[in-house]
Amino acid sequence: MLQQIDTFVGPEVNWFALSPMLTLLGGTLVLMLAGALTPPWPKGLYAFATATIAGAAGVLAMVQWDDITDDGTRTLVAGVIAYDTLSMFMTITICIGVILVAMLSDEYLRGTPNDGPEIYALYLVAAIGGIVMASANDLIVLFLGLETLSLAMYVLASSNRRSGESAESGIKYFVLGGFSSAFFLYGIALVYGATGTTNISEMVTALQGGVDPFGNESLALAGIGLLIVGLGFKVAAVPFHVWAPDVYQGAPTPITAFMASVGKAAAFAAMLRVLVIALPFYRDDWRPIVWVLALVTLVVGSVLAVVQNNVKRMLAYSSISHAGFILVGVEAAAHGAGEADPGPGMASVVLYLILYSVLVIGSFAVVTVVARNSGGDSGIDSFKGLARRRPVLALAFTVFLLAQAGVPFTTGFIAKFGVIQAAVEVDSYAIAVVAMVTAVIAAFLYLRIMVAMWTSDPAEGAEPVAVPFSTGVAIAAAVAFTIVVGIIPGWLIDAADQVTQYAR
Amino acid sequence: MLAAEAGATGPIAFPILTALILVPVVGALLVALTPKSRPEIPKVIAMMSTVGTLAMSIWLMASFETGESGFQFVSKHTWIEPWGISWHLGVDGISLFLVVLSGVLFPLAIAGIDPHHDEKPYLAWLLLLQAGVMGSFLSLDLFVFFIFFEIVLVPMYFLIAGWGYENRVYAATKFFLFTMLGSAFMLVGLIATVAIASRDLGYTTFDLVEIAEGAEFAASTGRWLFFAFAIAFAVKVPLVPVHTWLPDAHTQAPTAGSVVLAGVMLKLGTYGLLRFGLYLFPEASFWSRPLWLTLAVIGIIYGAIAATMQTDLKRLVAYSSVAHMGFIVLGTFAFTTQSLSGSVIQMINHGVSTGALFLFVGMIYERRHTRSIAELNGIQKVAPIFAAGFMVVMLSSIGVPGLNGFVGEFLILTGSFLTARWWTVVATVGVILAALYLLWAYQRVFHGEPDEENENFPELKLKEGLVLLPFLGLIVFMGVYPKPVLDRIEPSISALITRVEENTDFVEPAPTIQIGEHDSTDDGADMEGDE
Amino acid sequence: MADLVWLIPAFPLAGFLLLLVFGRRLGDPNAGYLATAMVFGSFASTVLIFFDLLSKPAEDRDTVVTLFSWLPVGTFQVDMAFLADPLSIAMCLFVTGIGGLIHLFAVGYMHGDAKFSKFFLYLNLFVFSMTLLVLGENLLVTFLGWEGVGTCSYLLIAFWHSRESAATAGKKAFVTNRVGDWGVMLAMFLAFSAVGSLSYSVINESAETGELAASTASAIAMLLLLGAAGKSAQLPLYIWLPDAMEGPTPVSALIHAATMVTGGVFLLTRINPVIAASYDWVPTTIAWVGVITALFAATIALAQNDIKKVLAYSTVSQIGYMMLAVGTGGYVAAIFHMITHAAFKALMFLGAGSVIHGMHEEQDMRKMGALRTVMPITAGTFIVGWLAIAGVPPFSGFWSKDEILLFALADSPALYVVGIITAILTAFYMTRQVIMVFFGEAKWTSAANEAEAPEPAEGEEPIETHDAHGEFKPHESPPVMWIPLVVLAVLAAFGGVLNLPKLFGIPSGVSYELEHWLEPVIEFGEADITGTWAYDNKYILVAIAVAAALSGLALAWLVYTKKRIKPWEPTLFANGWYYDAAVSWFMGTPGREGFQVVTDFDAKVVDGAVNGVGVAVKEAATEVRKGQTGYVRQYAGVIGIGVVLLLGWFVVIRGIL
Amino acid sequence: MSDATFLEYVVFFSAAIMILGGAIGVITLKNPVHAALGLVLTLFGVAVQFVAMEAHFLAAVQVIVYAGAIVVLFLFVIMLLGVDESIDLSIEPIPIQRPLAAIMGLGLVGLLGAAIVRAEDALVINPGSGIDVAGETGNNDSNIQQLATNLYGDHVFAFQLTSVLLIVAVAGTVLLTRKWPRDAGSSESESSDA
Amino acid sequence: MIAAIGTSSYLLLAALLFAIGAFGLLVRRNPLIMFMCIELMLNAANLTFVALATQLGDINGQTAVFFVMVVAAAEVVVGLGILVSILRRRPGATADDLAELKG
Repeated sequence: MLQQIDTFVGPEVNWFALSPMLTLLGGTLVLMLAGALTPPWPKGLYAFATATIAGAAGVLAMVQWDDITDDGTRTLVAGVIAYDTLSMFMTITICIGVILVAMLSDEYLRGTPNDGPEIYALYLVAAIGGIVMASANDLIVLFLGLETLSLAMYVLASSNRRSGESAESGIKYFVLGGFSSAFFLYGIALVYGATGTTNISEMVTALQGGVDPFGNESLALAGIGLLIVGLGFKVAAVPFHVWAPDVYQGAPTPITAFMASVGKAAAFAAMLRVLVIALPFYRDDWRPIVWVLALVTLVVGSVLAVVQNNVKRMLAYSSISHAGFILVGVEAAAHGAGEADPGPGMASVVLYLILYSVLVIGSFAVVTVVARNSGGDSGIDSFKGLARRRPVLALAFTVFLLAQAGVPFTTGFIAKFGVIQAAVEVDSYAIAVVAMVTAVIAAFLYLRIMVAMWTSDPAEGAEPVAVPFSTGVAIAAAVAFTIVVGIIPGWLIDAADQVTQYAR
Repeated sequence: MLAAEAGATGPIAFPILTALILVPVVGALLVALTPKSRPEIPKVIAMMSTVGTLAMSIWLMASFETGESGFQFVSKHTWIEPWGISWHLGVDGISLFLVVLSGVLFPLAIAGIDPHHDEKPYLAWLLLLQAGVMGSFLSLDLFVFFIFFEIVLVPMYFLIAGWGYENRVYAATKFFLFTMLGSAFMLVGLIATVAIASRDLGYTTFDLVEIAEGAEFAASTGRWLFFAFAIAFAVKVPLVPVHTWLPDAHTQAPTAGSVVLAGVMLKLGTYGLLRFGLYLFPEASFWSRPLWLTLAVIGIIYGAIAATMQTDLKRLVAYSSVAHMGFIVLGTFAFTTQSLSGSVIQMINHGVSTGALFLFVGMIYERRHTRSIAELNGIQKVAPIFAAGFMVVMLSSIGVPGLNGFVGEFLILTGSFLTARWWTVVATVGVILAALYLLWAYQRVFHGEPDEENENFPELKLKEGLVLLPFLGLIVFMGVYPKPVLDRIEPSISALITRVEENTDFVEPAPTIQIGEHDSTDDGADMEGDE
Repeated sequence: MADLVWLIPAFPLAGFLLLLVFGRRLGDPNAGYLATAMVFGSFASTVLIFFDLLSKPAEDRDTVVTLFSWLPVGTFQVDMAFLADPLSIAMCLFVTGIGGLIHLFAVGYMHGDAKFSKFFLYLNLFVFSMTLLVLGENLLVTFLGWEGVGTCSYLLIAFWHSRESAATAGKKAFVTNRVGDWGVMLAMFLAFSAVGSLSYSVINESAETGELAASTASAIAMLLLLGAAGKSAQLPLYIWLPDAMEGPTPVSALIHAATMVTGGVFLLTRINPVIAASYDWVPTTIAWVGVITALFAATIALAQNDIKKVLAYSTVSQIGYMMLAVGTGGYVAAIFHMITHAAFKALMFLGAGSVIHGMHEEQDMRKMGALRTVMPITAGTFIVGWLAIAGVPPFSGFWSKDEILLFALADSPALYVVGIITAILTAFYMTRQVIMVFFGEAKWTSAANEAEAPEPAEGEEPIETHDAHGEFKPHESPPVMWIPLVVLAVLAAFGGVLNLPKLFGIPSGVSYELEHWLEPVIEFGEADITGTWAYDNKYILVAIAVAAALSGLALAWLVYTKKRIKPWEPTLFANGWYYDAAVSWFMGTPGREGFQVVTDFDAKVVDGAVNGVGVAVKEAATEVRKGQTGYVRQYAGVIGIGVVLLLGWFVVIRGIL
Repeated sequence: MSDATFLEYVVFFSAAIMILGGAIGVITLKNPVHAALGLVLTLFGVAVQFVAMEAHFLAAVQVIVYAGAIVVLFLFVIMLLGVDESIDLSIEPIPIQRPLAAIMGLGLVGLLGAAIVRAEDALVINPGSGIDVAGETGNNDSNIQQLATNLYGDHVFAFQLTSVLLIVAVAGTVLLTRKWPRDAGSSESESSDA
Repeated sequence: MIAAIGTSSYLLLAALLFAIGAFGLLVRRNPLIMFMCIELMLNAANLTFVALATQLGDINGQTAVFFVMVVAAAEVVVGLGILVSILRRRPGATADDLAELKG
């Protein structure tokens, strides 16, 4: 396999297929250079540019979606990138996330020294990392994508230098993130040792029939364990969730929204890649673990959320319990992993991801506005009487909360329904029931916030909340999406159902 | 078989059932969009929309095919194609009058009760609530039913929490979580039903009729699924011991909320038991009937006893609902034409009587700002007409023949006596207790000499009287001439029983001796006036 | 003609509706006259139908008139239908007739009452319901009337509802009756489950043809007996009737003496074939319930001082006689006594009303006396009633009571003995009453002072009703009140002719009229006592009966007029054997506590569990969140433990296997 | 031949001692500077092992990047911030932390060890295999060439991705070290480009 | 005849190093040293990679190590950046001092 340098030819690169990532990369560079060379742009332009770039990438992804549905899936650049519906679906999800987050960051950053292109550049580059995670067909590439995303997140989390909380969240996120990615890396190493490759396609062929080349699986098993640790950390699955509440609370709110949407989406996509796509032959080994993780995540997330008094922290815990729901979907996907008919598991997961991302960004957008109005305090008291001060905003938040609680006619219900359906289809009733019950517990939390908004009077001296334009647009868009898709979800479900034709 | 008839009826030109759901929604949106500057408009819109709904439901009843057991006015459109979910609506004798009842109660509740503050959202929520209940009664698709069954929680939650009394937040939250917990199991069961049915059918569908006709559930499976559904309905009914959300919700809810809650929403439970218990899982329902009968009887006695000792008038009425709903469940699981028809008609009657009772209690609260029985006395002396109205409603609730309450109770008990003799014997004791707690409360509130707080108790106002008139009219009419209602209910009921008989070894008992046949002929139309 | 039977209830119903709408406008006294007119209208139509039936041959003297189908569900078909047959028409005759008279009386009695029109509203509603009860073609229509009269009695007892005692009495009456209704309803369920219908024709026919199993028949009969005990104030459910005297006196006369309370007896007569078809112990039970009640109530009546209470207990006692008759198969005797009793008891109640009226709402007999001087008509008529109830020939009571005792003896001597004792007591306490009220020296002059300062309990009563002279003096009532008295007195005196026995050469043409009339209805159930020793020796019985009556009279005369013997009025009797007290205590103390326990259970245990879950979750959460210390190193530790657990699973559990 | 194996042993164990000793030093030495030096020791040990496994290029990079850049960076920061005051390791403020750490450490060793030992029979090194391509081609740069080919061949995408990673580093440090109220120098960013 | 050094020896060595690194992260309070511990863990991973690469005769493992080094570099840069930005404000802060966010 060794050839002379002069005769060396690199792998052919399908630039079109990589265009979403390239667009984002280009955007990043433009913003970086702009930051370095040009005088500050008029207000809002950075955000607008970011949104445009992300939008362009998303559109390209949609174009490629058709391309894929027409001439099938394939792998790119020496088989390290999967060019399939799953990656495109996640690309679109991530791009939507970036657009919305960019819109609500604009006002938030206004007036701070951070009101430059760097934050947006980091959004875009993090998005690249996420997309790479979602479409990686090689564990090393996946690891690099994960690091790209994580590093960007570390920085973003600690980007608000005026607040000690932001810094603290940054350092915590960094230390624990590094810790967990070390496990992840070691896991890759062990799996590599067991299968002789880091490439998912080769791995699967190597593991055909569940026997690894050395007739001894213990390395592979240990590796899988460590991989799950790394992934579990990224998706904030109990007991690897410990960082999430603190980081979510401490980080600047738009960043939190970014983590909860793009970060989670990418992480779960990676989880699907690694577990469902790469290791179907070990599914009987890792499925029970996912089951347990889902269980404890659901319970701990929802129960702990009940007793919080800071809305950001509440939403952090609730996002943990949502992660539990998605894990239920992963568990369902595990049953059919590698089969000709993999079942609705994966579809339900990606569906949940896109719906939840919009939801959570909307929620945090409201929190941004309200907290900003009350001097950065996102305690539940600052939401008291919001309905009196800004009825429409309160209504929007109510929609998001109800959706998170899984009330019909919202995307939240569709998402939960899909996951539960997937779980029931494969007869894992127990976890489905637990999920629904914990959803009820979590509902109490959303009710608490609603009560604060609707039935209690505003604290004296609370002036009407000012809703910045771009943020308002973002919220409106999120509400519209939540309700419209909640009522006519068919098309999206159809799309999600196609991700099971993944490339590897 | 039902499906065939549904097909025979076929979708009609004007999708009236969809309209029944959409009109309130549109109304709610319009109400929400009215400018603050015009505070009088919302109520007008609300009235227009509810009255329109009422008119449609009346028309529905009028053009309903009597003697037809299948679903009518069926409209079916694909909704969420990948999941096999379709917008499938239809009415039969069981749901028809519940729809009409929902149509009747809301305009009265809106016209009769003034929310005191924030009228706009209040009306919007009420209208959404109406859409929700309509949807639940009309839907023939498991998914559609579930979403409506679930969505009604939201408006009701906000009505209680926003316009309720001192403990409203606690009550609203309790109500929301309790019911949601119930439907959590139901959702899983529902999806499981579809999943298992799809293995028989070969395709995934949430269509109630197709599943009921096409799918065969193994006994054990069916029972599990049935219980998953039944938990949700038991909470909604509510059956002892999962009833404790009801007194709080009823007591704390604003009057309109209580009226709707008692009048319509509790029926979602009993209706669900009929539609998704007996119809969907006949075997399981029949197999588990001792449990339900026992719970029902416990509910009747227990609710009555608890009602007797309440010190809060509204709470008393709430507990009386527990008892009355117990009768309905008893009739449902006795599986005889009489008992089931009785249950259905009792749903209507309970809605009317208890709704009216809550209206009265609300008016008392408006006047005296207390619901405590101890603080009320001698009202009959100062407000005789008010008292008389209350008396009539109370007698109907006690179940005095000639008023509507009796019809349902008597049919239920008569029918249940055939198949559930000893349960019925105990249940009949509830009739005594009903008289006990209601008369005792009436005596304490209305009899005696009024003290100085009560001696200026205002007499019934004309507006209030006009709101109550329909209730009283229904109470008398349904008590004296329930035939038109029964005639429409019965075919669907017999079809239901036939279905149970087909799927179990149950055979509806016939009287041991048959002597002489009956001629209910020569209806002297002129003579009806004399009744 | 007979198919106009619906007119009978139609009149009072019309009256009810008219008064409902125009009552207040008509006011006092026109509303009263309207109501009275309506009742007499219905009486007139009854008479017409009566003669129509009379004109027909005995066997087809029954007409069913179906108005409309009431509760048609599958095999369960109940029509709103009336049955015009000898029994129902006979009942209707005296219900409407005597009812009308009482209405008339009430016009005067209620004069000046604030709620005059409402009173007649209720009265008309009552008559309507009563006619339904009587005319019902099936158990359910009867039950409709049955509950209707119950409700009206509730409304009328509590008519002066601002008086606490009245309100309580009303509630008590309703609830106690409900206990009986429980029996009636179960009887209906049983009947339906047995014969698939509630119509008397079907039920009775099945009983006559023997298709109705004796066990079922007995069950139905006993359950109906429970209902009858409630409605007709028999043991153990009589307790409501004495309290019912809280109502206006015309109500006591109409409902709680003449008509409603006889409903139970009527019902049992109506289904006499079922009783006949049931086991022997069933009628025996009925008889004993009746006779014991009769004796029991008579003893209590001995010691009452309230003029109305005495009459109330005597009513209970007399109805006991009727039950005795029913139990011994003397249905004719029962109806006969029902009619005569209706006459003389209504008479006496109205007389009492007149007295109370004249005494300005004074009911305590100890404050009366020598009233014959001031209210002669009342006194005269009352005395007729007294002789009738005491069973002095030739007054009506004598004949009917004698008939009953005859059947009693034919059935068992024990019953007869108790019956005779009761007869003596009856004569005794009635005489006592007459003496206390109308003879002896006038104690009311002293009672004047009380009347000047009326008790607050009667505060809302108009003290001066129609004449406004200052100083207190009992006075005779106006004609509108005494005319009915006279008419009733006539009936009470000569009612006996309805059913004269073949005795003392009474021409057989006029004897046993009522029995012949009722023949078609009760022939199956009626016991055939011809040939029994009692039947052959009627004379002896007559003699005994007369002796009993006279001895009772004499004894009372000695005690209360001549004062030869100290009055013997033990508190045990005065307090009604403490039966009522015991029941009330039980309801009030252990019963109520039991209810309270259940309610607390609901609040504490059931609801407590629900809230407990919530609390538990919060507690757990607060505990767990302590683990979230904020120390990044500890977080790392948690993750590390997670890693170890995962590796443990994969390497050890999965790997080693 | 046996000398060769003996030499292997010497190399392996001495390097192992360096690695572990350094590591122990990192986690025990109070003074961060000393800890950093311990880290250097470990890194060198690893480099030695790389050489022993004929990953020459990696060994070089290990020394240059790690020992050269990264550790220097650490020391630089230590100097910059003057966090050289030492923390007393004998006291542990968080109660169960040490036991926790012990459980985890031993657990890791035990379980990973178990996994490796169970895989051992499949993992006996067989001289001649491995990547000693020098023997095959006589080209001494073979390892580098091989690596390069692989890097720019199969892994070219990953290679490009590392540039994105570095962009993150740049952007991040720019952001983190921008002057807020009063803030000097974005020294880290420069060094990261190194 | 002594068996040559098996790959497993290298792996065990790496595992040990990895464990030490992890242990260190838990016991050290100085954030800088915690970073160093992470570096130790990454090196353990590298060692494993190379060992296995040699074992498998597959160059990919070594390439992976190359990437890991880049990642490590970037990580340290960012991490130190964050750390500097904190310690500027709070000199001498230990990991335990940064615990405002909890619960």
